[in-house]
Amino acid sequence: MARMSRLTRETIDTEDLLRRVTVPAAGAVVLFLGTVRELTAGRRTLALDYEGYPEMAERKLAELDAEARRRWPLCEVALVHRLGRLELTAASVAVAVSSPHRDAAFEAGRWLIDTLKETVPIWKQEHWADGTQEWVHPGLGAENVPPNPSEFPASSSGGAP
Amino acid sequence: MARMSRLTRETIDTEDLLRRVTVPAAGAVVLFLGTVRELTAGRRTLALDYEGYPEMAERKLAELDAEARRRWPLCEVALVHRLGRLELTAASVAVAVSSPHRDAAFEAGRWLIDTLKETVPIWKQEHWADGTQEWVHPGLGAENVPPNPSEFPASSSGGAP
Amino acid sequence: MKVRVKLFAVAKQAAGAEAIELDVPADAVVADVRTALLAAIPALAPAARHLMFAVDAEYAGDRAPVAAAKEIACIPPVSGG
Amino acid sequence: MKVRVKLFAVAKQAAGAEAIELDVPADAVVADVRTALLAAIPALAPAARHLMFAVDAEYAGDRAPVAAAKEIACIPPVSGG
Repeated sequence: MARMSRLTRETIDTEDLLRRVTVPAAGAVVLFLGTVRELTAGRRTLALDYEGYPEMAERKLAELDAEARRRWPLCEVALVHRLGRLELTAASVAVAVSSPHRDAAFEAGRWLIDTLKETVPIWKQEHWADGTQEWVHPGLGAENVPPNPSEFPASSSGGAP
Repeated sequence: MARMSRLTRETIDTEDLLRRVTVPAAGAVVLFLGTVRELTAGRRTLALDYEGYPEMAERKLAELDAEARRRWPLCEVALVHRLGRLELTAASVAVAVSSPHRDAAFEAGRWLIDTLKETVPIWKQEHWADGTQEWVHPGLGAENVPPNPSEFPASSSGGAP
Repeated sequence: MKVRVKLFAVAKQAAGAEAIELDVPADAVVADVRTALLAAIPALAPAARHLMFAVDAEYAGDRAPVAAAKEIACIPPVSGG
Repeated sequence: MKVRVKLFAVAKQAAGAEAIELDVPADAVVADVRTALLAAIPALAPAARHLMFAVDAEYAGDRAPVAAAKEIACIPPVSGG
């Protein structure tokens, strides 16, 4: 069977993920999808660009899979993160878990997406409707982020400092 | 749009449910599936038969949908329960919710399946691998359940009391 | 008066029918329907305190009147999901 | 010795490159790599205490040696999901 925790540049195939985790031992399946949302704190998103450190990200996904199986009595786990340009409503990440009972499936699913978001080396760049772009780095206030040349098209194209 | 909370006798179309709840305002989608599990307390299941009180069950599903939207900032909710004969790994119930953020999606998804299982008038009958059948009624110990004629094929066909 | 009570799952199985006609007083409430049902289907007695009822497709307490009901149903403990 | 550090997201943007070569002492640890990186890309200074590092695709603390590393990467706060 193909690895069930991986990166992809294609649309995430949720039917395939559900099929992989739905096994006779399972009575509960939880699928979480992170999707590209239009509004963040009142600002309008056109698209997101996801960049990853692939070797490390896939290793981290495999570690999360293994750790979740240690913590909960899971049947199957599948983690997929998409990279590249994503339009509104596209899924950037999918967490699918199955377990004999739903307590474990919900808890593991929640833990997996929370921990994935904290530890897996993937970054998103906002493409705002106002034409600016911005790398998202939680914990870095705007004052801590180096200016993004693309936010100042006039000055970068005009050569001003 | 078709009603998103309903009963069905067909295979639950999870792609359709995900498509319905994945909207631009959402950043998080949670799908829960209850699936037919092979083993329960060491006994082997061949299949389940789900029976419902359709008018009341669909009303209850609509009430759950409305109550979840009151309790959490949800974008969309879809609840589907299947009736009839289900083989191993088939989904008997699907709960799909979307929300701008994942806290609400996970909490609402969990509350919806918990409350659905407590309140919606649907019953399952176990078809055990040993050839017996048994209606499942939580809280009714075996001593409180009237004998099932199908569990005693010899006596019922033989006319004994 | 006569009332017709829909039956499901173990209640349907015990009665061998999808519904049952019961005689109840003209001012009957749900509790009277339960009493009449248990009298008609003694096999249900051990499950008696777990049986709920619905009047017009909504859960109804023991004191809910049934004379105006279009539909009455016996709801044993549910096991959907 | 020279080390090559992979850059991502805001670090890549600030450097204008996907990797950077840095001069560090022969017994350098991750902390030395951070110091050299900030010297080479002053625009990253405000983010300095938020930058993590990976050695051979695994998070590495400030005291981890880098001489034997096959790959070093600067990991700004992640935002996948």
